[in-house]
Amino acid sequence: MLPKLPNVEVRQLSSNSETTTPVVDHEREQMLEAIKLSLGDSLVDSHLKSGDDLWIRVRTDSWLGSVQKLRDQHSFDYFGFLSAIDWMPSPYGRGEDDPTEPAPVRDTTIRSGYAGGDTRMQVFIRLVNSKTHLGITVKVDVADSSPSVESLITVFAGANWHERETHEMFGIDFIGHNDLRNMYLPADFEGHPLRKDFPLLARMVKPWPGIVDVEPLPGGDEEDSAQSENSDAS
Amino acid sequence: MTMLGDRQQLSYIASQAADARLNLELETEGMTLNIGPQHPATHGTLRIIARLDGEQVVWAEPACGYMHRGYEKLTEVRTFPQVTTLVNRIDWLGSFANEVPFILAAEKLMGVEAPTRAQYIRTILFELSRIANVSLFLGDLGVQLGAITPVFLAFRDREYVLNLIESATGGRFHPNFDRIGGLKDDLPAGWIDETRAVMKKLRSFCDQIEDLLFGNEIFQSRTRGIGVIPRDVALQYGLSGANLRASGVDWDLRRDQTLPMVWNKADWKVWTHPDGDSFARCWVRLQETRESTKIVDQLLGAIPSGPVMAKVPKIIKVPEGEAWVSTENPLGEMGYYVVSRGDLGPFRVKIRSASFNNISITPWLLRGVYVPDIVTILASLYFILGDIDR
Amino acid sequence: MAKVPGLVKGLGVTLGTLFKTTVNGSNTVQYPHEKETPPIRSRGVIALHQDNCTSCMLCSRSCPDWCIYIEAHKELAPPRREGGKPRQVNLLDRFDIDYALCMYCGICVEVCPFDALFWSPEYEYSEPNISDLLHDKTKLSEWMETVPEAPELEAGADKKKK
Amino acid sequence: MIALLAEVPYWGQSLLRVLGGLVAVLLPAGTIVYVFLFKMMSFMQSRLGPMEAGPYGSMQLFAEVGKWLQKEDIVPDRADARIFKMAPIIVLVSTFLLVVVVPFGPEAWFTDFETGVFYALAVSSVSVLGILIAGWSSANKYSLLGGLRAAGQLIAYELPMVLAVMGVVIQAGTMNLQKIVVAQNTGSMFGIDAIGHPYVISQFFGFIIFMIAIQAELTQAPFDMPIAESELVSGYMTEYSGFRFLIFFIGEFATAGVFAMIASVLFLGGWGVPFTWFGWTSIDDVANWMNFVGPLIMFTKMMLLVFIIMWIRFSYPRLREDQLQRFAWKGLIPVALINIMVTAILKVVF
Repeated sequence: MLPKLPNVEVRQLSSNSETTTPVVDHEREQMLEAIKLSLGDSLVDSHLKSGDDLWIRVRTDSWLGSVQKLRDQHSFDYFGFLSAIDWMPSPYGRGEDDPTEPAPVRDTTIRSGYAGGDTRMQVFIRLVNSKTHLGITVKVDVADSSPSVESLITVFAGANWHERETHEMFGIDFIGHNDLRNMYLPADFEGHPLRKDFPLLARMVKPWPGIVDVEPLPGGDEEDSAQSENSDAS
Repeated sequence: MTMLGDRQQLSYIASQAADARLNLELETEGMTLNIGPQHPATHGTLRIIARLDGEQVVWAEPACGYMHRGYEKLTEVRTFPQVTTLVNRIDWLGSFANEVPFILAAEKLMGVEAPTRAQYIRTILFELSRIANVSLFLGDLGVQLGAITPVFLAFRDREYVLNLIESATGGRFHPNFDRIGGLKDDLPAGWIDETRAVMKKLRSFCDQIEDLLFGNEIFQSRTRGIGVIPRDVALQYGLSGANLRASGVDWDLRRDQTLPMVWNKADWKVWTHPDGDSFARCWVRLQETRESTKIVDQLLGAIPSGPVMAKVPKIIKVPEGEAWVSTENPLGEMGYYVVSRGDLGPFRVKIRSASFNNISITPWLLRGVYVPDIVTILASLYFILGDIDR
Repeated sequence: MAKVPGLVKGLGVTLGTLFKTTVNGSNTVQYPHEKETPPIRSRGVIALHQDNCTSCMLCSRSCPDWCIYIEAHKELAPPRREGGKPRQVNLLDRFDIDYALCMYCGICVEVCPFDALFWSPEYEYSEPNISDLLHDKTKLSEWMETVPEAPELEAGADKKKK
Repeated sequence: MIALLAEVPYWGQSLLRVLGGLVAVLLPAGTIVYVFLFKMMSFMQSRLGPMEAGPYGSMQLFAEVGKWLQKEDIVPDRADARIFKMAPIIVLVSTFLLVVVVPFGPEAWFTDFETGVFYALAVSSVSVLGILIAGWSSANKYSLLGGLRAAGQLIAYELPMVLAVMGVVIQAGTMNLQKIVVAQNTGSMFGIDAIGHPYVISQFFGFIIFMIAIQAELTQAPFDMPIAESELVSGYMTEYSGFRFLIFFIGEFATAGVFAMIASVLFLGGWGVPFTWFGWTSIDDVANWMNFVGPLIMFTKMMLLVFIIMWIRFSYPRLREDQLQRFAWKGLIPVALINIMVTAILKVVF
């Protein structure tokens, strides 16, 4: 019994696949058209990667309604996950700075991903149509000042724990969810660990062993040692 | 459909109300039973707080987080090759299967595809880790229900599979064998024949477990009709894997998704069960293990020759983009939402682990069952603590 | 199949295993008295071949757990050829692997460009004290004796790259 | 034994009886633990079991006892200390009380009690008391649940046990265990007296019910809900450690041995072999050496029955508490009642 695959032309990827032939993804395109039609104003932006995936972004105030429509009208009835993303690059890098030197200044300009975004943080969910097995990633902006968005627990009961986790990790409020207790951390924990400006202590308490380099000759180093060139990890 | 969300939402209030009701109507006092975090039934450190009326659960809620290791944060300070060794440890019983979706997501972003031989070996190892994982489940199921022998049989036969994984990858539990663009190494000589022999043993193990447990009338009476999850609830909570298929949803990501893996080269069957109860979940897993041995057997004979590694640069920088790849892991749908910024490491990795969703249904499911059924239901939902807490 | 009740079948399985164990022996190994040989590729402990190490720091920098500590200094060595300029070499002062932190991922062994690190399948080096798990370069070099040859590859494999 | 010890003064007799009782309880218990719990279970699970202490681990039990005796005797803060400490002893005492009426040979018995069956069934429920107070006094919710389960279960299975024994009593026409043994070994079936008349054949349903009931009385799987390690950690034993746990542990297996002895007396002909083999016709003809061989025969029969009990224990999952009750009240008791009826009718007819 050979598996039935969705009607998508398989992307031909080779190891150096600069010349990928663009495939037409009729199913997802139709899906996107239908979603555009039914969501109307609520849909802010969308991004379609042929043969791969579909991203849409909806307006914050119509978050709950849009997801409800996606479930009821487009039969995205399977709840994959809900999470958030902080688009601000971490000011700490990978924690590999030399503690004896002044901390390097890193570019922390916020740059959003697929389907755009206007705020630092975005909440996104993954929904799948259980019949066609096509999925969609729905994003929504959350305001920087008071990050909050409507809760989805009335649409997908499974969102409960995901929203609790997201609340704990990003400090995003879910309006209508009255049980946003911490799942992992102690109740009196301060800070939101998955925000990029939350330092990872494990990488702060000791210096990176890779900082040290081979000690040069006492008389000065005339020739650059070829070996220490390999310090590529930044 | 009723507002299940509301029902679960109000669980705490309901428990209070239930107390009041008990006190008023029956003049009895409820009892709060704390199961875990250290308890024989919670294979890991899951804590369940249950409110009991006699032996009946009025309200129960799992409290997790005793094993939260913050992998999503840790991935942000690691380079792409360093992540695989971390994600190995999410579902520690089927660890190879954890690597695959992450590597596939990274490959997708880079536009690289592993050579066919690597795809075959990946798929075989993936299925082996499923067998290793689920065979332990089948044994553990016995322990949860009071039968002590199955777990030893499971440990006995899982050892063969772990030996195979170790001799191929070098790691018994944490293979770290996947690389972006292929595999670390090829298989050692003689491995294929060994695997065939082991698959035979595993099939007879499945028969033994079926005779010892599944056919047992006591086992059936303990599991049939216990913890029924209807189809629409299963979808709402995002259950996956055998839990979803046991509720009658014919959905297997191995079959219903195009990935550079070779499951479609083998002839196998996706088992579903209409009942949605504990027995169905266990039974689907048993059948899955059998199918996995079949897949492995078929793929072993079809491994093409060639390299196992595509051409990738030595220092891997993944182009900017977002990718979501999920695979049908032993526990269910395991996926990674990888966001890259063209850096050495991922910008953000959302780990969608199966057990987190699977176990989030328990407050809904545990209402009104008996204390022994808590154990049955948890065992049949099958979670790995590392997979819940990540 | 429906003829034999499951209760009886279950008894048959345990009794069968009882006989099998009596006749064929058990599947367990009486550990301190007999030992299983781990597969060649087993990642047991990392061995250091000091002569090959150029203290390039690659392993230390690619370690996800930051558990490799290297210190080295440069020295002038006599030239290779007669009359040449004296060479600059890196001399290893310290090469420690903290096995209390190590995740046994093998990235260091892989990135090593000079074949100085190897996996050995030895596994019996547990210590009552956690600080004793920090193996220094002498101890790491001792493991070199236990490093096996790489295994033959399965039919159809490309010839080995490295 | 009375005849053998006639010359010994009373205090000496008493001492010997106590020693005999200890041997009769502890020796089977130790053997059962080693042979079945350590070795048979391990072999059924493809492993060897303890191998280090003594040849083939035969001294393991002594090592374990030594370990337990060394452990601190912990009493939880909020436990009812005096009762908590008493509970295991009550459980073990009930075993000793039980062994008193078991005949081991034509003259090797502790007491030749005319209503032995009645007495045995009565004292077997004393252990319930111990278990219940252990569960209650531990001040632990798991223990409480375990104790309550145990009480419910032991009471529920007391009844089928009594009813199953009724059939034997009707058939033998006596409540004296010694006379039941003699009746089985001197009887004949359909005129053939080669194997005597062990009641396991004529009282087959009674035997099955009795075995199921003692499986439940002993809280062995599939009836081990009071202990239920995957649900209740260890039920009523959760808070016990050291030698108090040891007493529970010994009590469990000693009771298994004694119950198996009673079952072999009631259904398998006890210490005897069919008397016709040696041309005996009544208890008075039985040769004196039977007082020494009898216990061995008894022991063999006991081991056979314990093997079945343990075999089932190692193979089956656990029932749920409500299923167990349903099984007792709706399954076993009606069958046992019918069994009694049929036995009584047949007894009257023939």
